Amino acid sequence: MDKTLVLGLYRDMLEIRRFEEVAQRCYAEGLVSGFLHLYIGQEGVAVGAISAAEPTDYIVATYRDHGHYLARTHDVRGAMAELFGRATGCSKGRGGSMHLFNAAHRFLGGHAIVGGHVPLAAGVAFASKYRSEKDVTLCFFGDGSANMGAFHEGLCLASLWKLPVVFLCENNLYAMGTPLYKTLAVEDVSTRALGYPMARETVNGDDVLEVREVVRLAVRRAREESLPTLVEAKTYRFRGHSVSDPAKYRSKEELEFWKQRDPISTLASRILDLGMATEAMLKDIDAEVRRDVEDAVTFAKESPPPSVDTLYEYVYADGEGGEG
Amino acid sequence: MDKTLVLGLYRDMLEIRRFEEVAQRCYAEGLVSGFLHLYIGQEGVAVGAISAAEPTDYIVATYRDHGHYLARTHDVRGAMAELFGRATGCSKGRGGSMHLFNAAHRFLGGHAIVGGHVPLAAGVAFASKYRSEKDVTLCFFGDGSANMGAFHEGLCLASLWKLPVVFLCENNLYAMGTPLYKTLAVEDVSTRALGYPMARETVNGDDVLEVREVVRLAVRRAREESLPTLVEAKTYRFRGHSVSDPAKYRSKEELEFWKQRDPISTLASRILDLGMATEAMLKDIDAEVRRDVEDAVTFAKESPPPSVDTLYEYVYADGEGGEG
Amino acid sequence: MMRQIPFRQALREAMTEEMERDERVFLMGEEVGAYEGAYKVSQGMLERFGERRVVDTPIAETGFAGVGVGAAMVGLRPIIEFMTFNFSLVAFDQLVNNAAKLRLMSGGQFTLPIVFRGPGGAAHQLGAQHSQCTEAFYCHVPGLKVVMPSNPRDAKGLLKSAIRDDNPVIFIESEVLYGAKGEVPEEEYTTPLGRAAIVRPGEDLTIVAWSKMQHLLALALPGLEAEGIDAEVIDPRTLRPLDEETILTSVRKTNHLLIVEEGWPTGGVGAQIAWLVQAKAFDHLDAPIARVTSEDVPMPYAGNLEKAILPSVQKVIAAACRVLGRPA
Amino acid sequence: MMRQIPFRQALREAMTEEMERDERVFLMGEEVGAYEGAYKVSQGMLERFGERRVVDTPIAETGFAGVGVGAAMVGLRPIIEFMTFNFSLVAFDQLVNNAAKLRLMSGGQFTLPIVFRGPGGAAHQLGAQHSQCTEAFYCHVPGLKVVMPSNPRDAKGLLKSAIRDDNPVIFIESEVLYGAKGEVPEEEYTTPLGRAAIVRPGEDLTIVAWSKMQHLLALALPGLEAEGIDAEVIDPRTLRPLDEETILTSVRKTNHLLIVEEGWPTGGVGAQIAWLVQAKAFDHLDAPIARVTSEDVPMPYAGNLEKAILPSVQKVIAAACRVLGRPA
Ligand SMILES: Cc1ncc(C[n+]2csc(CCOP(=O)(O)OP(=O)(O)O)c2C)c(N)n1
Ligand SMILES: Cc1ncc(C[n+]2csc(CCOP(=O)(O)OP(=O)(O)O)c2C)c(N)n1
Ligand SMILES: [Mg+2]
Ligand SMILES: [Mg+2]
Repeated sequence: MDKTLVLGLYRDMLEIRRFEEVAQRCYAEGLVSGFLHLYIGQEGVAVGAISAAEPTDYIVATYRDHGHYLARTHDVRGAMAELFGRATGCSKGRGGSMHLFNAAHRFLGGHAIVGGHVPLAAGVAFASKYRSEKDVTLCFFGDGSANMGAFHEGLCLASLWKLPVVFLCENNLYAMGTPLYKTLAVEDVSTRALGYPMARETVNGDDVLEVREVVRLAVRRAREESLPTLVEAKTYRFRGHSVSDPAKYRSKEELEFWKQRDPISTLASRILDLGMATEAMLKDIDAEVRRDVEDAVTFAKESPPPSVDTLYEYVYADGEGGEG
Repeated sequence: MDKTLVLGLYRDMLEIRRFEEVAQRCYAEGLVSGFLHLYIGQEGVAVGAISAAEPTDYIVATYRDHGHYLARTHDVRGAMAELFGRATGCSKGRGGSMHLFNAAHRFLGGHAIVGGHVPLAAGVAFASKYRSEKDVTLCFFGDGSANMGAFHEGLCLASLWKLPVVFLCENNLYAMGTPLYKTLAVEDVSTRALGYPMARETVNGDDVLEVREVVRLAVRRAREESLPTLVEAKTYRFRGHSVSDPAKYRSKEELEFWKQRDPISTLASRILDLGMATEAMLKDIDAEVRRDVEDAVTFAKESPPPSVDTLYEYVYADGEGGEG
Repeated sequence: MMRQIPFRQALREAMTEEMERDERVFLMGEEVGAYEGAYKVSQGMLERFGERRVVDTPIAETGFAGVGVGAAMVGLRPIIEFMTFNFSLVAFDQLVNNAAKLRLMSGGQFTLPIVFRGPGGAAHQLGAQHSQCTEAFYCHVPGLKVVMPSNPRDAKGLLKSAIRDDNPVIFIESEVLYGAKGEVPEEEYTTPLGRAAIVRPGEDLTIVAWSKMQHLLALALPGLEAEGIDAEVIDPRTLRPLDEETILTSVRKTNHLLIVEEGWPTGGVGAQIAWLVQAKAFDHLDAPIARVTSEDVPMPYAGNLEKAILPSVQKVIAAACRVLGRPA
Repeated sequence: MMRQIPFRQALREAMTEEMERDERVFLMGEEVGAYEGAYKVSQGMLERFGERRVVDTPIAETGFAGVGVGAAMVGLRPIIEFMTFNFSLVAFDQLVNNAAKLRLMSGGQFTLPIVFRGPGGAAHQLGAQHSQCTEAFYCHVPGLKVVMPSNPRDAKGLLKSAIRDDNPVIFIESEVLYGAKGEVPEEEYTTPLGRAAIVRPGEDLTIVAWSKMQHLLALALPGLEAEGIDAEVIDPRTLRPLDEETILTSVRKTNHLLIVEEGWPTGGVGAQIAWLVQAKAFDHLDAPIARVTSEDVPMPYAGNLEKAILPSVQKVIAAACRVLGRPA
């Protein structure tokens, strides 16, 4: 295993973890509002998957998008300022936590209608194929999307038209308060792929390296054969659905079981076991990302909110009223 | 094989065939308007399937619904009058060809949004289960529904909730002018069942007895085990999508190939081979159904159109304006 | 003194009473059971009625809205909860093409006694896809009824009527009102659909507002009084069918009309009310009908923008003064 | 004399010219390719541009509408055809929550240059699920533009502008107009969005109507003249953004307004226009604004009912007389 690579993945996951912890703190302090869906526990998926793609490949995510955004952009300031609703946010304060966007990094959001972004992601892949460009689209969604019509139609078209897209289902066993077995007649979301048909993979989402490897193959299938894949990553969110959800529907034991699989601490042990780094070095990484996140908070705090005079901006490309 | 049964199935298919031929004639004469989707060539499916269900089982169909309506109700007059838009029509002239309804016979329409009636049918089955009634719901749809979100969601819920419903896909190889291979990445629509999962069957839709047998088992699975089945019947429509479609997208050879499989003439030969009836007897049956259909035309012609004073009727259950 | 209970409890009582009264009534939606409702409206109902009648669904609005329509066609009386009405848009076809039309298409052979309920409108900084008013969409559709209560008492009485109604009823609540308390009688009662309430009688100006906007008006009243404006406040409660008479009678008295709605201005419900009033009380209008609505933009996340976009006390008072030709 | 071509050919020319002009433009929808369009609008286009740019889709409106939105986000300029706009309702969420909002939600980082087009409204006895006007739904939504041409010349010029426009445009045609011929210049031209056309100047009464209803007005004009009514006929052509000035200027002259629309009355586009005009030209109105719409019911199949439900020459003349206070 490549040491720099592994330490890089470790750092990226930690960046997300610290960002989320601080975001929650800021929410408690009333600095962040709206819905706040934390990614804590699932870092292995976004980091592993996005590290397997080229920086020019497209990313489409759900409202639980901080992890994916940071893994792709490392724009800690832009993300935090967006949560604060500031003009300096990555969506200029218009999107908020659920709608992070970054055109330069080909990060296409942040979407809050379950399943609604799946056809959109197929469309991005369609465009790449249309232009004979070799870019691949990574589309992330939760297990809760598997019953949505938009999910079905998106996968049908991707399979039919052989689109270069990787559908990545983050199966964290719950859709809000509902355990998966109550909403899915099959155990693996990836079973859905059989009907389209589409290549499928199931992977341990808490092992960032395994995710990276599986997604690497799916990305290659997309790029070289222009074929879609449905990848299911089994993972778990350590916090509630959103910060306002106490998650009473889960047992302590269950939570503990999964915390043993914490993608970050398990990778840390492996790094130490393999002697890739010392405790001290890992502490330094932690200190560094903490600094970045606190710096982002300061940046966000000092940033101005959007000017109310810009209320009608970004509604129509041709400005207010949108004359054609 | 039971002779009365077989001759009955033959008669039912012929009733549909003659009805459709006359409906087309009436359309040409300007007596019928709107869209007119003929069922000619597919009679084996509706007749076989509906004969396998109890008269108290529910039927939900698409806009191509004459065959299913007649197979269930034999209400030739009500159907013809509906095509004529008369007050004596089975939907009081409000529905037309695409929206035949008959509450007494538990015929729940005639629906014109592709896939839109699939969740509805699941709901009818849900109601039966809710009331611990043993009725089964038969839901017919075309191959074109297989990519629709509503189809997916309806099948997901039926599978998850173990609803007593039989989903019957009439795969006539075309959705309007589009051959199936251009819209479906799999050869059999029933492949979709793998992802839910759901029991599936593929049957020769031009063999009324085979359809009857397969659907009988699916109906039993629904009634006794409260489990859904996706049945795919391979068939072919001899006419265009609607009477205004010349169907230029199909070759003479292809059409001829399928006409050799005409569910009615093939059954006729079998009946004669098995000595179940003589040519003369079959002629009598034909004469009889022709009489019924012509009588229905006379009935429709002599029936009054809906009164314009009733314009606001049937919009709200509590009458015009619908005060609660 | 009459008991005060929160809006969500009033809704819960309505559903509970109707489910006890009628075996055909059931509640279905995302998180309505084990989780007791995303906004705790159905708290305790699963325990009381069991999984058969309080049905948790997957995220599949088209699917379970359609299931509700089918179940209603054969005689059940479903209450379908949308976690929020933003999500009803993925089931739009089921509501507009099935629920609203099946009775007509079948020549009256089928009735559709079904209620689609859940919160609508903006809450606090939920962003563009979660902050929409959908009442204008549904009010446009013949075959549907649309109800939007503003207080617990009406919420309970109207929901009971909606459940007993033989038509599809779109019943839109509000996230930010679920905790609002109000007087609700102990004894059973229903509130008829299609009847407006005169919240406050007045002489100078008729103000029509529904749901959350009634609470905004309550906050604006002191300011209006300070301006010496004696407003007659009307809550239509049911937007379709609309109680035209109550509104027209009021306007014939005050000769001035202001409509306050949370939704988008273009083609909002207020436009329809304005059209109606000018058509039927033209000669009684001393000034143009005014509307306070949200700005004509998708809702951004930033708090200051959201605040500036939504109707406010200041906007209401300014509009009232404008209608009455007074300097504000 | 200028050449006369049918509506469908004008649309075809617009798409063909724009596709030749801009490689990023493509056409996608059900039956648009091999079948050459359910209504033959795209005849010959597959042959000309190939399967890459004229894309036949399965029946999956949410899917291909979403594909269009995604492709537009990354710089293509899709033309998404709905076989009819009735079917856009199954893709409603893609249009309302994605196409209309992504620009705002991303703080202007993405533009959505996409056209959704197809026929809307009633044809001949197609029944309730196939006979709807959807313009009121889409006009309500900020982020969308809505265009409804009434003749081949405008259809071509407006569609070319819509394709070049950087915003999502809902472009609603009419099945019954596809065969209607009209003058269309040989040389290239575009018609700007957001500008109304004064179809006929007049002094007594302003009549606003779009799409098919302009043809109804043409039939009604002799009758109106017989009544001695000199009508000024306006075709907004774009319903959102609406060319308010042209309508207001006309009403300030005629002091009377009649709006003729095919859709349902409650919350129709005409209600919005009426609200606007009474708000901005109140003192110029000598009589209540009148509207002729279809009846407030789902469309039944029977021909006599359909006829009675839709706007008619008689209804237009009667309404015009009513507005002008003349016995009809
Ligand atoms: C169409 C739609 N229905 C309902 C919701 C409300 N909602 C937001 S997130 C969520 C749960 C989604 O769970 P899952 O897909 O597993 O993603 P996770 O939150 O676990 O990451 C629900 C029901 C929504 N946003 N969109
Ligand atoms: C949602 C939707 N999209 C498009 C249409 C237009 N349309 C009506 S029938 C049809 C083809 C359906 O083919 P299939 O499902 O195979 O049924 P068949 O006509 O072959 O019986 C289409 C595209 C529709 N009615 N509904
Ligand atoms: Mg989940
Ligand atoms: Mg077919």
